[in-house]
Amino acid sequence: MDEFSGTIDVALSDHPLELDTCYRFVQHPSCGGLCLFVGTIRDLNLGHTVTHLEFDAYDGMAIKEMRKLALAARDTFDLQAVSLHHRKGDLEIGDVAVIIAVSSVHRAAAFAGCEWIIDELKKTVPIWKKEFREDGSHWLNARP
Amino acid sequence: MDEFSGTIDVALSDHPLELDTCYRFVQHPSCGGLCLFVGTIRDLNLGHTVTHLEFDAYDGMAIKEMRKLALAARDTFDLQAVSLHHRKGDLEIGDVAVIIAVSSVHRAAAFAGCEWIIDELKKTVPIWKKEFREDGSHWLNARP
Amino acid sequence: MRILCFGIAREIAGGPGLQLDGIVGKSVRELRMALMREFPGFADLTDFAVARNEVYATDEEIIAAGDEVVIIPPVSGG
Amino acid sequence: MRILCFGIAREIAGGPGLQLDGIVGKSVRELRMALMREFPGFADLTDFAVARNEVYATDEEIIAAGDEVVIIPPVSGG
Repeated sequence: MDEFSGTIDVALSDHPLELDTCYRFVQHPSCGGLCLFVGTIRDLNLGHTVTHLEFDAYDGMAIKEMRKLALAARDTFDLQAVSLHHRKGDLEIGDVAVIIAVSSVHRAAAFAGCEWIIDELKKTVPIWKKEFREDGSHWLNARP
Repeated sequence: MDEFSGTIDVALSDHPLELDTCYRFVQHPSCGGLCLFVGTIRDLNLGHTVTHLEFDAYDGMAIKEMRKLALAARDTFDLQAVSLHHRKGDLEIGDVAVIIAVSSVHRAAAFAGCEWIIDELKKTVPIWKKEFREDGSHWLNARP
Repeated sequence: MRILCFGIAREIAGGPGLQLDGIVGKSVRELRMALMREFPGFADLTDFAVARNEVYATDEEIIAAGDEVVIIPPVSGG
Repeated sequence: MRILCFGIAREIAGGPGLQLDGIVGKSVRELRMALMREFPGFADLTDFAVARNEVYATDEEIIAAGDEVVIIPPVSGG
């Protein structure tokens, strides 16, 4: 990963994610704008009370797809650095599922790049959420 | 400030700003998306090497304008909470000038609201930066 | 050939993988058809993709012996 | 009347405030004109606003005795 050194940081973890870790990675003296996104587990989804979630991940491919996204965002939006950490395993309400941090010389690119990463991640990265409600459980997005 | 309690947090400080303070303020079990922006002092501006900056603020009005922005963003973008902290005094390269954190049920509103706040802040909040370069100093935006 | 399953695919397969024979040398499209025939639950999904060696496979690609083939139901990370 | 100055306005005024008499009862527009006459440096700015009691003032507002009047040069926070 030498070619990414210092500019791309991707992780898939079964431990709690830390905002400061992602924040510190993207800091750079040439950058005036840092944008961070934190995706957390909500207590309600489509009107149903959620009790907890289970994240399943195809680890090797998920890491590869996350790295592709980070690199594409870096190059498309001219970002200085991208940190992308995703959680797996069992998560409770309020737990952090994903953190994205990006830095850029100018702020508009930071916002655009950060939002692009989370939008694409939800389409392409092989990670699956099983939502547990009081009345049962189901894999999200799986059925029409 | 009872009417803002728990949803709006505005500060103007001559001490270093802390990302975690803003992050913790906006966390809420109903929110799936948190967007944070961190504005830092860059080492280069328009091609010139910057050594440090001095921030002057009209404290009372700056706080009022920041609160107006936070409330307008909360109501316009349907945000759950907004934390907006701005620095004043002398800042070095890499120091944090501003932190904005917002939370929302859905992520698109979080990104849009956070970016709107920083864009508006730069137009309306009475805070002024004096930039020190190797060859002199000047107040930003002041002259045509 | 052993095919790995994640998410709802595990429930359809009844475990972390399934056995599907006679697909080496066949296209990914043929694999998908065979899967839906042998495990009708896959036809009830919104959609599903196939990964070959940790990369999304196009329908035209040919399955080779030794490939790591994985069923990718609609993802829902983030 | 004492008018407060911030940022580059301090340098034009030569201090944190300036004295401008005869403006109570006048409009903010008249105040701005008087300022540029007495302190020509203000005419060299990109623009400047006036705040009355910590709120941006429109050109039509009338300055009252006891108002906190402040010159707001182009802001550059963030």
